[in-house]
Amino acid sequence: MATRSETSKSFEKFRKNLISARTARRIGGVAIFVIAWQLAADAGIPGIENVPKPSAWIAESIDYVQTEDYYLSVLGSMRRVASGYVIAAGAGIPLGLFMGLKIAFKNWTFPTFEILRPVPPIAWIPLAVIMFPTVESSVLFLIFIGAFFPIVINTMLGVLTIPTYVAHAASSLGARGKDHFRHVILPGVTPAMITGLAIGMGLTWDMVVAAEMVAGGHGLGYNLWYSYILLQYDRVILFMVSVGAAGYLYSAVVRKMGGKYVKWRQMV
Amino acid sequence: MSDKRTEADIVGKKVEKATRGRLECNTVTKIYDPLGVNVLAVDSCDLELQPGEFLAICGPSGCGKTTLLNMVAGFDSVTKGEIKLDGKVIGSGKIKKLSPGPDRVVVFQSGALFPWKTLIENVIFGPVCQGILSKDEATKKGMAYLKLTGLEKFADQFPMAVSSGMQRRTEIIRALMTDPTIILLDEPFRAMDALTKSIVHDSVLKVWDLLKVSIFFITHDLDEAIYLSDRVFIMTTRPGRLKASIKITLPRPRTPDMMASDEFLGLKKQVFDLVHEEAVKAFERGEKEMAK
Amino acid sequence: MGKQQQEPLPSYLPEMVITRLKEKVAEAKRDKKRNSIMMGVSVLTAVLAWWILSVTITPNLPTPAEWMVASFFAVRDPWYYNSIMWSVARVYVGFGLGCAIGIPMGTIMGWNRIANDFGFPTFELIRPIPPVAWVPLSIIITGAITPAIIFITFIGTWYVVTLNSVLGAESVNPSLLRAAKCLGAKPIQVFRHVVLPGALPAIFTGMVLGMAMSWITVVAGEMIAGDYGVGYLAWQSYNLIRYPEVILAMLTIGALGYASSMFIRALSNKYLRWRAVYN
Amino acid sequence: METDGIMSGEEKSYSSMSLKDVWKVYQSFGRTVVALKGINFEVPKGKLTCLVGPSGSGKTVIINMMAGYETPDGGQVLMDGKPVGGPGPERIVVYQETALLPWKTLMENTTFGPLMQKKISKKEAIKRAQALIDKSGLTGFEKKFPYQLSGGMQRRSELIRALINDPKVLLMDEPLRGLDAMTRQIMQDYVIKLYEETKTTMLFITSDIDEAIYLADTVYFLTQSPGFIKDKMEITLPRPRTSDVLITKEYNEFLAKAIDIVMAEKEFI
Repeated sequence: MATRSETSKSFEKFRKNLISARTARRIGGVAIFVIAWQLAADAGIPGIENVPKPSAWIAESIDYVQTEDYYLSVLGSMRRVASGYVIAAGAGIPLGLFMGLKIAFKNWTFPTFEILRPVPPIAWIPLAVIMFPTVESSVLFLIFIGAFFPIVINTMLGVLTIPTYVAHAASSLGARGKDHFRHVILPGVTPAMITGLAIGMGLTWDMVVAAEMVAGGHGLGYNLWYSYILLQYDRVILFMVSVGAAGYLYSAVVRKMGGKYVKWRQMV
Repeated sequence: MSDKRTEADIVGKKVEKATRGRLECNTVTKIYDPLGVNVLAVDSCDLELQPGEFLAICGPSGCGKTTLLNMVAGFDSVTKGEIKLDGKVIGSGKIKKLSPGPDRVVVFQSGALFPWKTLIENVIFGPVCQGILSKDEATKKGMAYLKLTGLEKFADQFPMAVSSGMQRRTEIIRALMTDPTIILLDEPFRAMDALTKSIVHDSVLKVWDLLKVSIFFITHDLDEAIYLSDRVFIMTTRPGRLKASIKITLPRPRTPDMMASDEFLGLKKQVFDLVHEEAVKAFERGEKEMAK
Repeated sequence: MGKQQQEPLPSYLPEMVITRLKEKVAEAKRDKKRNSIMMGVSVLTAVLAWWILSVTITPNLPTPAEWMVASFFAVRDPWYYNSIMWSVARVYVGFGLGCAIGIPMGTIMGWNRIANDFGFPTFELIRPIPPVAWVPLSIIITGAITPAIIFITFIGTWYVVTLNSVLGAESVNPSLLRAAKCLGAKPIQVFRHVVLPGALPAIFTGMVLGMAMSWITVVAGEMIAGDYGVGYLAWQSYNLIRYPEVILAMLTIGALGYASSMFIRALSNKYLRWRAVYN
Repeated sequence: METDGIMSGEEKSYSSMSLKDVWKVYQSFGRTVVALKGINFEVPKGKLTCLVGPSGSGKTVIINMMAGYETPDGGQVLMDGKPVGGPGPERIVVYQETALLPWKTLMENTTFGPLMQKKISKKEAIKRAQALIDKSGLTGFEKKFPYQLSGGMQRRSELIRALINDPKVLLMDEPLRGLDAMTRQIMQDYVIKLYEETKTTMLFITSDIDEAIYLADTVYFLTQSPGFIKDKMEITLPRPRTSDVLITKEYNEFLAKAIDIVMAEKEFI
């Protein structure tokens, strides 16, 4: 019989350096990317030479980040996305549930919905600016459109994909009407609804950047375009990274809140 | 295939006496180390499989049968002890590099046909990949095997478009096409209804009788183990130790109605008593483990 | 259910069952009729809502009638088709590059652990940045408008296709990999015969999403910095106060997006025929 | 296994069910598929009846009609002589796939029936549920979600979820399929003990012949589609049944007879 300590010690060492090897490679990968960026900028490759070098970019960005101007633009975009998203969820989830539950309602609303859905949300920008008086309201509407369609379609599909034998079992145990909705439909639809909310959140950040770039006013998208006009290229990259970070933060929040409601699902 | 040769000619003449496929496991041990708590999965198993023998391993779920099979197949490394196939060491404490090979092919529990290849493309995959047969030679041989088990009509169908019984027979043929010295069956007939199971059993027996290839077969189902094999090994619950082996004296070739004969019943009683107490022990331990 | 000729009913069916079947067929017909009426009603209500909106709350929104008339002429103008050609060209070049680089990169990263370690963290760092945010940087890098728009379309597709290829390659059933090794397949053969086809369904999902994303990025690029294309047409019509053309351009973009994803779905049906299930 | 949890107070009144000349025909894309061709069989009161047939022979359609989810195209489904209405707690189905509500814990699933029918208070329902849970060896799992339970445990929780409502008839559609042979053997004993103590009327559908003979008083054989009852077998094995009956001569004669009946369908697989 192999002595326990002898085999497990060697395996312990094997396991520890296996993990460190992987993290080393990961950090290496990112380091290579940054160094390549630095070298390319120095070497004067046609496209890259006027892109700021990482070293210069970090120095420049650190002090700009403390300025109030940057802080306001981040806050502005985040507030817009939050309010537009909440309205889209508030309107989208009930509509999706109704379309899933009531066939007549689905036949009445789904055709129009399906005609408008393929229109990329960005294509709504000119119409939004026409229809809404202020810049703020049109940007809000665009964020609403970005999140609205994924939330409605996923919630509706969520209702239709509840397994029939689970619904049958509940009805034969005596669940009717309101109980059936609260104990079978609502919990059953939650995972698909959360997927819809997550996809919607991803699209809202595309929308806010595009809308602010085109319709403008203030916010990350606007400053992103404006710094390009003023040839402040390191600010361009800074705003790009900030949009990415803010988007990532919001998606993480949606995923976290969602995760609470689907503890019953096997973490696949 | 217009020529009138019987499938046996194409497949190669009926093998009278098997010459290869001797599997030896001496004190084979496997220790897993998930999260630092090392678990003894297989505890010094000694086993010998004669060339051309049909050997079954029975035991409760989680007793290490699959781990033993994985070690023989080369998917898992051996912690201690040695596994030899026809004298060549294929697994031991010293060998760290895992090398599954065409000499010992596995037929998996949940089925492992390539869904995107038709049945015939699946069957010729082995020889063509190793380059031992050209594409059309392999196709001719493959069709002969498919005909042997009544599947030639479905050769151009995709696996998902045929019944589970047909999928399983194709997978066994795919294993045979690489002329393995031993075939490892990992509970291949699980969750099959009685009728499909009996048909697949007949195909396995017919092909085994024709080629005399050694078969190492692990299963939960006692009737199946006794009906198909020459010897049945019983494994204890974790850590898996080979508890006993029973020689199956039923005459060959085997027919379904033998399952109602007295001899079969006697063998079943022996195996049943050995396995049942292990099963109940495993069941209780399983429940308690889940309760933590 | 298309107009198939009705097979004769098996002779041994008793009378009662045949009448019940006839009832069921009649009921199905009635349902189909009611649904199509509902669809008509749905489109009508939408147009009505549009008309009320344009008359009351948002006066500068053209009424459906105005829109119909203006579109009738706009569709004749060759500039309209010219813009479509530009946008379609940009989308398919960007999309093509995105797939050509994304699919192999993703599948290799999904299959080989070392490649995954090197490539994936960097990919994950960049991925949250919305493709539209790349517009200014892409103009800086490429210098001109059209290459910039193609570059951001490439980024839009590349993100989604690479991610789905990684997920696809990782989700291949391990038994299949073991079975292939058992049958003597060398690593290259395992990649070509098992990993790639196994990842194909996820890759096609990525391509459908990538196509939708590339239309979003092309329209955004054309609106922000463009000189040709449907996105530019929509924004330009707004600037020239030709509001009906704005709606026409919008619906055209929708139709082009829909047609492209149909094309990708048709492609996937051809390659994924093996997924048809038993009986 | 004492029975206070199930036989609570008043005497249980079970009922019989029967199918009289039942037809079910499906039409898709112009093709007519006869799923059930004039089915006649009885589920007598207080007896355990088995229905055996290869997969895809319309067994699930029969269960759905008896539970009230589908209506027959011809003939009648009767309970105590009266035609059957929509789904209800007097005829509960235990499905092949677990139909436990995935988002509710074991306790919430078990008390779901009584709470929905609002017959007894929540406290009383939890008390009865706890008794059933303890008796089926699931103590300590009350707060677990279905995905955290093993196959055998999920089946037992479905059975007690059905039994807490004191159903008049228990319909089971291949409930033990997919379990490994060992757990299946132990679950078969559990079903037999359950039946022999409560004498609930039960219909047990399976594709396994040896399981049907081991469990049933009568076994009906259904053919491949178009499905009709080809044969019937009265199982006269002694009650209470234990696993050593599996090795007796009499059991294996039934088995051999059943294999011939089923083997006649060979060319369909």
